[in-house]
Amino acid sequence: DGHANDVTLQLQWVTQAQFAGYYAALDQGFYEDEGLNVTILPGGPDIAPPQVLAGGGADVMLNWMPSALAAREAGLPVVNIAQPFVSSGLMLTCWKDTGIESVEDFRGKTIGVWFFGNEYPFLSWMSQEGIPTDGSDDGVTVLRQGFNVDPLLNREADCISTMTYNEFGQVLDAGVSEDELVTFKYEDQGVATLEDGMYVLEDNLEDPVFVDKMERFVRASMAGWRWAEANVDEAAAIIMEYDETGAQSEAAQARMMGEIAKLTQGSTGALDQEAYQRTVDTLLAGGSDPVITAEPVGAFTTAITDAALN
Amino acid sequence: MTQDPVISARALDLTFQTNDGPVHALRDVNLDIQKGDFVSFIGPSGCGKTTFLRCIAGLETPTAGQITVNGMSPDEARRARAYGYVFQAAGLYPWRTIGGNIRLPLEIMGFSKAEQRDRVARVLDLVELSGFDKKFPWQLSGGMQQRASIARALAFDADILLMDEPFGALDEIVRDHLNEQLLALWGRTEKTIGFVTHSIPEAVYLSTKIVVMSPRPGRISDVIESPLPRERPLDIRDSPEFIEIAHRVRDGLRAGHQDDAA
Amino acid sequence: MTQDPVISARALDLTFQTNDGPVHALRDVNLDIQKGDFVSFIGPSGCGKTTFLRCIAGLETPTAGQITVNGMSPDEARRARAYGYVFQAAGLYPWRTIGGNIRLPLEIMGFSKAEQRDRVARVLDLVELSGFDKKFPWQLSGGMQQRASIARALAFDADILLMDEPFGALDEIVRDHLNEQLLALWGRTEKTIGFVTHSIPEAVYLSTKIVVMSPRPGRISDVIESPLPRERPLDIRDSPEFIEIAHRVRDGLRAGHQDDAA
Amino acid sequence: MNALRTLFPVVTVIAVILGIWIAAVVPMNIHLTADQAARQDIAVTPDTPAERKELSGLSLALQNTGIWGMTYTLERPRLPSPHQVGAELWDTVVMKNPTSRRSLVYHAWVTLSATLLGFAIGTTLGILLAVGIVYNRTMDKSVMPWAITSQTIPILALAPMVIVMMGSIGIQGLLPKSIISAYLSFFPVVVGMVKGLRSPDGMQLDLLRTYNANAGQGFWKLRLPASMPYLFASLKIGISAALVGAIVGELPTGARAGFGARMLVGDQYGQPIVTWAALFGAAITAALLVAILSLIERRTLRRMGMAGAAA
Amino acid sequence: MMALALILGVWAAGWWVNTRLAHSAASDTAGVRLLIPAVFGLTLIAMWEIAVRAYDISGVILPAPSDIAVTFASSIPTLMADFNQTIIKGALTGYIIGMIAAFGVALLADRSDFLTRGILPVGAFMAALPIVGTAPIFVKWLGSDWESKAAVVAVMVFFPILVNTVAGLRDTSAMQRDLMRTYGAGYWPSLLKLRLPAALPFIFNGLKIATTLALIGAIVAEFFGSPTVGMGFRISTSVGRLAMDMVWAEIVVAALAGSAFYGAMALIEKRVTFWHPSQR
Ligand SMILES: Nc1ncnc2c1ncn2[C@@H]1O[C@H](COP(=O)(O)OP(=O)(O)OP(=O)(O)O)[C@@H](O)[C@H]1O
Ligand SMILES: Nc1ncnc2c1ncn2[C@@H]1O[C@H](COP(=O)(O)OP(=O)(O)OP(=O)(O)O)[C@@H](O)[C@H]1O
Ligand SMILES: Cc1ncc(C[n+]2csc(CCO)c2C)c(N)n1
Ligand SMILES: [Mg+2]
Ligand SMILES: [Mg+2]
Repeated sequence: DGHANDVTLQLQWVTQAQFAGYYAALDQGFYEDEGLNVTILPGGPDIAPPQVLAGGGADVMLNWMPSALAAREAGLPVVNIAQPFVSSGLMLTCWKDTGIESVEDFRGKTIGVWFFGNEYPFLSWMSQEGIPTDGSDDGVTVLRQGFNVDPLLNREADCISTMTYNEFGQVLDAGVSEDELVTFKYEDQGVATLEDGMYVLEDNLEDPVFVDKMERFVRASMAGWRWAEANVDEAAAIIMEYDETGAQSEAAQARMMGEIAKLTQGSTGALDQEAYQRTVDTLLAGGSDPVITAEPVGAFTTAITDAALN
Repeated sequence: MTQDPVISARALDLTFQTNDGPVHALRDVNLDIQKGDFVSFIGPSGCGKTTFLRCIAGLETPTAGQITVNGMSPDEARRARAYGYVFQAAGLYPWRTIGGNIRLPLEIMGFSKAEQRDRVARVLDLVELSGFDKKFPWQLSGGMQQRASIARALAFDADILLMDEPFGALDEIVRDHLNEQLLALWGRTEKTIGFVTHSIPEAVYLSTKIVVMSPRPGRISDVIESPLPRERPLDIRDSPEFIEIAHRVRDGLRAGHQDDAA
Repeated sequence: MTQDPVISARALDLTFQTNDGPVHALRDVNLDIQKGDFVSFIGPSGCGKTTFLRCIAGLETPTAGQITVNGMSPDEARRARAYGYVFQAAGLYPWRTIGGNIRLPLEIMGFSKAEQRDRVARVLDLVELSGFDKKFPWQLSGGMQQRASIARALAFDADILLMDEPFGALDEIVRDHLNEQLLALWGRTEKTIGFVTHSIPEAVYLSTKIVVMSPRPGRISDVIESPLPRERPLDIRDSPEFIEIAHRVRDGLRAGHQDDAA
Repeated sequence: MNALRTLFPVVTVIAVILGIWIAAVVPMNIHLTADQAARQDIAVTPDTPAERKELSGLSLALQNTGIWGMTYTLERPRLPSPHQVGAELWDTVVMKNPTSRRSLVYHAWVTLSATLLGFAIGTTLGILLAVGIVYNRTMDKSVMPWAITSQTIPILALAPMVIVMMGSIGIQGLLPKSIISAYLSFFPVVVGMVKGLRSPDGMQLDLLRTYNANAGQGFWKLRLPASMPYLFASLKIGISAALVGAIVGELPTGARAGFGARMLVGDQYGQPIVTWAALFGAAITAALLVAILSLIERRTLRRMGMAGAAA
Repeated sequence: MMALALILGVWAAGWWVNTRLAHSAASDTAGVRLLIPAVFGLTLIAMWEIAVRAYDISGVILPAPSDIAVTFASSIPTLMADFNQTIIKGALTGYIIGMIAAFGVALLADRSDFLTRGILPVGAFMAALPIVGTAPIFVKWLGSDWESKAAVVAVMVFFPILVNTVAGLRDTSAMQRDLMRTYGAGYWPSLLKLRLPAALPFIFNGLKIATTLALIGAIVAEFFGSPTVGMGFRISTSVGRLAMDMVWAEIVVAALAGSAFYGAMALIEKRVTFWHPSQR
């Protein structure tokens, strides 16, 4: 019946190459081959995937681990079942002419940050560096960044958050050359946190039918990722096909796919425990206002990937 | 006076509260009106004629005293559709044509379509507005609007007609004509009529009973029972009885005005 | 008639376009009014009296013909503030008190505050509304509202007074009183007055010239120059000349009505 | 004839606005243009971005008259020039197959369908509430303050919850968006209709009392006709609100299609011209809807004899 | 089943109390006027509380009113700072700017039929510019702080005030206008003494609708970029953190501020349009 084979996936942003693996699996019939009937729900600026999950609107969500762990502490028991993204694409992009060369130079500067559950990596990082984020003279002034790179281009901010695969490209597209910029990758700063992972509600994992369904889903999704990595241009074309807004450009999506592939490269889908621990440690190190206050218990399971990938 | 009065007011008082203190519109008003009476109210402007008529119709609630209509409260009588009321201003609904305005009470009271048509035509004719059925109120002169509002009140044959200066905006010829028509209607139907006017001859010509009021606070200063017969040709207005009554009314009015000045 | 007329209408025509065809409100109206004339307009309701007054005041534009006021177009005269106008309905502004309504033209014409106060008090007294300065229009009876609107038109001493049934809603005593007052004012000031009324005695008592109109289309059927002296005590109304003129007016009116029926 | 009488003034006003717009493009875009010119080795004064940042758009423009032309053709302008927006509109409205996702007509339809459904729901609800408020004392005293309060709740905050809750009971697609649209449009209708239904004066009400008309008759024969001018005024505000609501509702439903999705995606991917075209598309759609309502209004009021009375 | 019965029971009880209050002799006193909506609100809140508890609704989706109250009480300083940023700086400034602009344009439009015919449709066009589109543009132009929010609000409140003012300035009867004409009154006297007073009931209609728009506008515009303070910022960030109790605490602030703003306008309206039939 439907319950055994229907899967709804909640993305965390609009249809773009960041989610190419899932679209590829759908388009190439990998889900169908597993007997699954998959619906992909695009996200948007106001969609909190954990909330959708809690409301029963989806079976699986994609989320950044800081956000998911925070949700877990807030009382929504979500569990990571697979982690296709192995490295982080998050970085800060700054104007070189502001004199920023190292993290210490952030003091007194204005920095654009995404909120909505995506602010945790930045806050943890700053508190590890001992830089206050309250706008004081020796701290940084935080700007709640919208969905575009205008604050940088307008020089309202000295640095903004960018993803390697999306916003950074847009800064370049705006005519800025790389040597005008300084970038700080979270990965390089040792504060990388795990990004797009698959999460489900803990209770559901007690249902063998659901677990079986998820095994098939993860297997097909990873197949989708492999396919997308190998077929960058075709993957971009598939995204264009599923984009209902009709406003995306194929070139941008192809470039994004290329960058995304670097982040998923080498992932089996299984959560790397070391990376998990690093993420947790980063979040716990948040000083006076840590993102999570205690070492999470049961926040991930490898049971599904173990079953799926063998 | 063996018969029970149709309208009976006892020790009626009415005070309006306004931004600069209370206004005593009616003070200790007592009056009995019998079935078939034609009662005119006359008095200086602001003496409470409209207010009293509104009390009879249950549109205003007295502050003290008692009023009954057909043995009921005015409110109950209103619910029994006892009244046809002509307001001092025409008050036609601007979104309805003249015909539509006259049809309004007929629709509300559930007359058949054919009956509605008949009655509208009849009363339009009565007030000499036959050609104006399809015009909108603002396309009519002031007097024509007032006539339309009279037609509206006549259309549904209520037992009690209350008319607040219905002929004020009409010329003498039309006024004479409508006076005759109204008397004829009254003669035919035994309606009870309350009628506010500023014209002494009109009051005397029409009424079986003339109520003279005086102002601040409004009260009844004289009630004159007319000795004139029910059948009244226009030239009765030259008869000595007529002139005699007119004199008494004028004196009453003048007295009211002197009170006022005092 | 050596002097140039203050108001002069030549071959005036006015047709309203309505949803069911044109209405001829005025047809071929010719009239000269001299400075200091007191002209009454009388005629059946709907014959075009209001329309003609509005043409004089530049509130309505004739479809054909010519009208001049003080040698100017009515529009220019209007801008030169030649008119005081009393409308057929009171038309007081609901957001102003009675005093405020009367003060309105004085404010617009730039009278000093003290002058405003004086004049408001004076005209309120003239129309017997002294205590009602601070009341709002809806707190007054119909007749009182009408008197307030007369006061408003008198307050600023225009050379030409146009009054559309100003005394329609008043009782005889007040009416007589205001008639006298108006005559006195006119005698004092040499104003030119255009006055619509439905009362034949009133027209005869007040006017130097009586214009009888007849309807559909509205036209002038008779112009009667009054032989009465300018000084007129109230009892002049019993004189044979008076009755003679009144007769002529009534005949003219009746003729108009017969036309209409035909 | 009548259409012409409106057209000419509108065209005049639009021309004035266009003039201001065109003049504003230079100072608005001059900083971006100067940055770009500098990258292409065109001399600009002052020659570092940090110094330029200190200057206002106007003074920078006056010092660099040579690059004015470039301000009109930027790919990512701060203020697109009218011809850029016009070209995008032309391209996406006329040149594309209306059923294609690249066509603005397709997106207009997506938004419009949610708008119309929302408007219908909102208007119905608004009128019913207004009638309740006017006729029921308890409702009058208790509901109106809460209807007001409901409008002070930021919908964009509630929208996701509405969507999630409806999603969890299996309702998706048009209805959730329309609910948000209805939520915004019912309020002007309530306010206007309450005022309209209460507009009859004392004498008009008294007349019906003398006929002992029942509540229904009072409604159909007096209050409703008297409220017509108010109803139309609020419907015109309501339909604009409904459109805005439908667009707002598109974001938390996954920004898939419609004007809102175009605006968001245009903004996110640095395509201001796409955003502007969608913005104009939405406003033009609203203007058309308002125009249709005005037409109906004029017809209705004329038939009711009220158009002339007002004139 | 029990819960449903309880909820319906609470509703019935609340309605009964209000009906009694509304028809009581004291129903027009200021106290009862406030009491009735309060009872209505308390009834709704009680039903909400019962429903959340009885059906065990997750706090991540809909928190219980009691939880919201606790959060509200413990976050007063944050809420005050947000209120100050969003309502005082953003909404109020924008409201005043939009209002002045609308009056100005209305007076301009009112001077000639030509301008009215030209400006109104263009104004209607502006009203339909959805906040989702205008907010990012203003943030881009004016930066992330309150200035861009004020601009969004000004644009949002402009049209309702404009339309109502223009309609109001024309809502005079023929006789009222004719009176002015007989005085040969020029533009300003007839504006100040006739058309403006006559327009007041309409103008206040617009001003009242605009109060709620101003609030929504200022809050929603913050979704598109803001400093790290403000009601919109807090709401969107808290949604991301699943802190729905905080979201609702902000909504309570918005509701209180909005109702107070609207109430103040309604009070002024009552004072200055006491003469209008709808106020008598
Ligand atoms: N705005 C208008 N549109 C159409 N017809 C009109 C308009 N105003 C007046 N009329 C018509 O013009 C004719 C003359 O009207 P007018 O108001 O001048 O009459 P009047 O002599 O003042 O009557 P009354 O004594 O009843 O006030 C009437 O037949 C009326 O229906
Ligand atoms: N709604 C009201 N509020 C306050 N005072 C009022 C109200 N209606 C009438 N009055 C006052 O009551 C008194 C009587 O008014 P009413 O209308 O009954 O007089 P009237 O005899 O009909 O006068 P007219 O002949 O001028 O129509 C007047 O002094 C008036 O000012
Ligand atoms: C309101 C809101 N702000 C930021 C994000 C964060 N986010 C998650 S994935 C991604 C990449 C975009 O290319 C971004 C920006 C969000 N989901 N919603
Ligand atoms: Mg009266
Ligand atoms: Mg007239």
